[in-house]
Amino acid sequence: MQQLYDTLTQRFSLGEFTRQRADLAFITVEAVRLHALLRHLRDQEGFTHLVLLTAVDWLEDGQFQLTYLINNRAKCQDLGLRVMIARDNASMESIHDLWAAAATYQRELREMFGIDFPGSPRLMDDFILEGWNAAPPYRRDFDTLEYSRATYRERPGRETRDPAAHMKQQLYGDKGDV
Amino acid sequence: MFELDRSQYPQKKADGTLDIDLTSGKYLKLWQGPQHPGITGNMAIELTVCGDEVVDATTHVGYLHRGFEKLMERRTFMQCFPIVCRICVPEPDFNEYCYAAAVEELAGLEIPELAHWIRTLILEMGRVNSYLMYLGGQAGAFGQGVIGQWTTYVRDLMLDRFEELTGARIYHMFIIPGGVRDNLPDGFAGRMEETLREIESVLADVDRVMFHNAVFKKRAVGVGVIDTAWLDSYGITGPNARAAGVAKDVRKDQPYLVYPELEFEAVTGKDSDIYTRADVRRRDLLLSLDLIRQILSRLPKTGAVMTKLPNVLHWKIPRGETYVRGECSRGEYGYYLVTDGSGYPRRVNVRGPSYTHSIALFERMVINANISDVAALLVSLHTYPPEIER
Amino acid sequence: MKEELLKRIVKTPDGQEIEIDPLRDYYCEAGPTVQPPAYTAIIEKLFNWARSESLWILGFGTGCGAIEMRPLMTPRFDAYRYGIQWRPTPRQSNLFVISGYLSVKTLKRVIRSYEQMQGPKYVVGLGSCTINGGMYWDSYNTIKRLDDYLPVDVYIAGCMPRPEALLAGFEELKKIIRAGKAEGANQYAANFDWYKANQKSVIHDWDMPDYNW
Amino acid sequence: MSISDVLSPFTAWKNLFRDPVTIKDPLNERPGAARYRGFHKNDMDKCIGCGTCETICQNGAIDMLPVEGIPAVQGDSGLRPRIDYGRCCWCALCVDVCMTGSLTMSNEYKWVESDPDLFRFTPGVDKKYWDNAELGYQRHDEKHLMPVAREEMPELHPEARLDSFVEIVQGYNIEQAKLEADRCVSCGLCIATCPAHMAIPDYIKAVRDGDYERGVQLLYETNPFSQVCGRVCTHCCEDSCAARHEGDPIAIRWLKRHIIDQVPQEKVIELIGKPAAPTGKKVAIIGAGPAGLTAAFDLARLGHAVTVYEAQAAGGGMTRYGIPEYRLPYNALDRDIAVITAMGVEIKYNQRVGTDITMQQLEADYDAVVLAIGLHQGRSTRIPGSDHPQVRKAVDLLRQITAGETIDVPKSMVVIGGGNVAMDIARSMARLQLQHYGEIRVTLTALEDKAHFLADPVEIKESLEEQINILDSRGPQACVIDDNGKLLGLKTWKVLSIFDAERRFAPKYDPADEQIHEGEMIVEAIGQMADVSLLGDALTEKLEWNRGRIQIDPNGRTSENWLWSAGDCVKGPDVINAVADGHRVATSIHRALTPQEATA
Repeated sequence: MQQLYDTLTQRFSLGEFTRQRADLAFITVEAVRLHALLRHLRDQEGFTHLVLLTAVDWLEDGQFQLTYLINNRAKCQDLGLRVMIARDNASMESIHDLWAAAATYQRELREMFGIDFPGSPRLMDDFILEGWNAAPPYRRDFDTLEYSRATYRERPGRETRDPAAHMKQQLYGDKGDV
Repeated sequence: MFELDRSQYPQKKADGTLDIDLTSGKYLKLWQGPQHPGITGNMAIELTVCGDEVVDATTHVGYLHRGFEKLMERRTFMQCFPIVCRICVPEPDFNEYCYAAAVEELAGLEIPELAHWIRTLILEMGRVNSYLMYLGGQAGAFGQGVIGQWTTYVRDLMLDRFEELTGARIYHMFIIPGGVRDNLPDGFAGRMEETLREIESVLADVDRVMFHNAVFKKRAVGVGVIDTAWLDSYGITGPNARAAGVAKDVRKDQPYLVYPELEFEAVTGKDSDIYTRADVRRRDLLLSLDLIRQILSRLPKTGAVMTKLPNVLHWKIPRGETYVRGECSRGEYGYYLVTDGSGYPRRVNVRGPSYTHSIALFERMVINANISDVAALLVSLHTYPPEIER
Repeated sequence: MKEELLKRIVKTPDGQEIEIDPLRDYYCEAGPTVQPPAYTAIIEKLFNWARSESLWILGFGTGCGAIEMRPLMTPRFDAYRYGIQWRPTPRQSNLFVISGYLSVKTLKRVIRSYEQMQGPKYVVGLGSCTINGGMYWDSYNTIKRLDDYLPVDVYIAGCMPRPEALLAGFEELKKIIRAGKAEGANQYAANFDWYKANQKSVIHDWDMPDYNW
Repeated sequence: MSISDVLSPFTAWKNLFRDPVTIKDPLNERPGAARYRGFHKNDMDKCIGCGTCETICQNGAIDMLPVEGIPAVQGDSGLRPRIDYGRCCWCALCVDVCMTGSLTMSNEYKWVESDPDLFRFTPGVDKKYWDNAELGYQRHDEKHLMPVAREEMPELHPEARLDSFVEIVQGYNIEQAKLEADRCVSCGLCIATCPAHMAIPDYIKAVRDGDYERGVQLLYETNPFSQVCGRVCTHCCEDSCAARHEGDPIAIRWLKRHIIDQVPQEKVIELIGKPAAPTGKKVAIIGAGPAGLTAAFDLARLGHAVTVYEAQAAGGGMTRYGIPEYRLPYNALDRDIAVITAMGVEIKYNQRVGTDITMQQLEADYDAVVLAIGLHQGRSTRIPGSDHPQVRKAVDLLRQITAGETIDVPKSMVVIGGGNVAMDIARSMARLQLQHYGEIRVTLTALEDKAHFLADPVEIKESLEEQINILDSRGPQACVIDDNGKLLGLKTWKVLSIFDAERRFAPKYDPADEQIHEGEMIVEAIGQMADVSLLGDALTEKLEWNRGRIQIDPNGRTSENWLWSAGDCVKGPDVINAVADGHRVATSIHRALTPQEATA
């Protein structure tokens, strides 16, 4: 994989390289260079299979990480391309022209993370959710428990006690000045 | 089957969209699902038909969305383990394996040898179950209800084996990060052998009644052909790719667990139609039976099944990311796990093979198909909705 | 709301232009009504016996639990001998098995299917998810209490319940029906507004008539 | 396609002649498999209500609730898990994580109800038909979701430590401490058992997180003697630890020491912060032991002016003068005391109340007085010959060793007693013997048998390693003195029983089994009492007494409203109890000295 990285760096300006396993590595790429790099990898380096496309929300850094995982079956290699994009008004170039299946991933990212992929087919159609009116649910700042509590009633009558607090109350709680 | 070349129909407008005027009265919108016998699981296909020919199709998913990837972000690494199997009902074990393997890789855990063998055994047992379900469904899509009656029966025998091994029928929750929960019970191999024989005898019947059946051949041969050129573009994996003649099998390509030690060849076909896909799966099922026998005859009899874990209540995993894949009955199943040094996964992404098969590929394939073939086409891709929407 | 559900002008084949409001025109506006029992107790008992021995389940696998239906439909467990069978359409069914969690998107379809079933009709909730949210208790997309949205006759514990447990549940349902206590359809009719309000509080894009009969 | 494709399907007809595969009675014929994860069971005798099952449950299915008839006691919260089957997913993580193995699963799986609110139950309390099911899921003995063995504590080998008073226990390094802290499940059962109710799970979490400054703050909230307690606490908390049921308890004491070892003293003082503004009230404390200094620390932090009167030349009380240096180095103790004096506490050393200053004076000069004089007077066996000058009290000898006084080290000696003090003096003298004569000849006789020794098991183990000859079940009968008045040794009889039927102390001996243990010196280590002569006759007369101890109310106040008493002298010997007592009287004094708001 290191060899591949060395070859690629001669043609592309690449970021950090992380070797995870003998057959899996991750490379950080700038958003503007991604499309050309993917095309090169697909057409020249044999990475013909788009395994997945997904996002990671680094809320603290104000960034989304898009991960494009591609596979070279002949060489049994997996390469993950990491693209960091700004979290506000997140937008990224679509790759549905390279892999038709990518359109589905991009639809999902639009719906679940709120990342725009201009030009991607049927991007704005409902994919998984229906009538959703809150923040995109996979964003880190969307609290699913809070939303669930506010939206769906639960059965009443549940209560619990903390063992330490219960023992304090039962055994030695503040009895005041006797 | 159409007598004319229909591939140019419906025509496209200049902007690439289909030239379909719904108000013209020539077309009809038809929903297949979610409540429909001709659908796998709980999903829907929105068909636009002209006569009985499909001219446009949209797959609707999300009926089973529970937000696993979100829920896992607020569960500790051990707490995630019981929920992942719910992502796929007919073959839940792949979730358990991929998740456990990803966690172990990032946490730097080595699991005992015996656990590798038992994991492989479980995965192959799950594959058998999944294929048996499929065979029933594929035959059922053509109205052959009896195949489903037989295969569901033998699948249930396999569920009995699952139950005695794992303690549950459907959601086994057995492949735990760190190993597996237990060793094989006494006499398991013998009972498994009986089950395997029963399955083989039913498969022989299935071969005669389903695969050597004029009706089935008439309906399935030459229908729903997947072009090899589509494989990469649509991300096609598993039997769908192998039926097109490409020996894409993660068990061979990037062997995991104990597959390097087992003797087998990837099963392929060449015609890439419904019939070939069914046949590839049938032969892959026979292969799985053989693999189970190999595993049971070769696995270590004793030894630890779990490695020593840190206290799982405070288990933290250093920052990292990885992708772990396996070959499930439907294709490449994978988990992309990102950790950030805390006690919770930063992000988990589940790559189910149905994701590409039942949306991009299916919507492409079903154009110009006959309405009565839609169910069979969908089944022949062996898709399963919850792994699409998670 | 989907385009095809909006009010619009349509040209008929004979050239006439008519206005169509799909949500009003395609459905009957009347709500459900409470059906009184038969005049005499003995006939009602006979009816209930007949109802209890012909549980026809709607073939709608709403969640995981649906997978344990297949063994019941096939020779090993053979639920048909108990008078239980599966039907492909709501019109032919009187038992709706909610097989586990319900996402909001499915809940909408479930309500439609349920309302299309003929009374008297029954609902069985499978597993933890239908009781109190189950393992999806903190999910943003699944309801927690099925009885907020549909009248439920019987719950079966498990995740998921095995076929044997399902059979036990169906046997229990039969007892309830024979005792004349399976009044779900009437309960739904009597508290229709309450159910509707609950349903609408979670289904944000309500693009269907209130009663889908 | 061929003609065979038309005919072949007809082979299915053969099934007409086959036996049906249908299960005749699926409702009754199908028990769950032997490891089936069915409905829960809970063994009420084993369950300790630690709530770890609740913690691990990702479904929020488990509530911990009190159950009638199961009171909260030390080591058992009295709570029991109630499971909501509207949440459960039968993953059995609760069974796997259960600290006692009480929670299991039966192989039963049928439960149908019309009322969804009924699917909640407390296994083991609410009777269910599966309570007696034999089959079902149970955790493997070796399969734990957390390490069960304690991190080993590095200690000096017997050879390396025997000839000196260097501290034996080395303390964990950071990595070891993290591993040990990782084992804690944070149930908090220990808090109730700790007399000072220290925030144990929280400070263990601080070790896990490596946040030692937070750890120090947590320690000082409840205990200003972390150096001392981190070394010599009786650690009764560890007896309540949930981890002890299926493994070793967490080394709570060593973790406490680890925290305080990591933070320099100046930083500790900075972390605690400055005391409150002066209140103008004055408090005198008699005795600079753990109880007195804890009270002093608390009161000083509240802004009161505190003066401590100490008869000895250094502070610490029994922790300095009773505990040998190899268990508690003096510099550790000095660090604790320095933090306390940094809070503005004034300690007057070598000031013996009753001699140098009278109680009457204290009463007149101060707003409140605390009596925390400890137990410094050894009890005597009163056996024949025990008045011989070579028959010594353990506490006196230990004090002399600490004070650095020269001791006439005997070549052989006998210790009477089986408690920690007996071990301390035996081991201290053994060290001196080795230094003086190059060999150890110490015999220790105890009334109890080995299984019921009062001393800490570790003490016994280490004593044996240090070549102390420990004899159990020996009752002292007489000190053998020859005609010249020279002490020869101790005569003992075999003990048959110590207590009578009413559990009263009434030892029975077997005179036939008599032994004489050689010794030039006999040391009595059978208990201590308080020296209350300092009170003076008038005050002694005025105070109320209870079985030889000053009568106090639950807050430590005596019958005289200006006088409180705390620590060993009223509660018996134990450091952590003394600390707890110090807090109690400080709170009470503060309330008494602070003008009360109009009571609501």
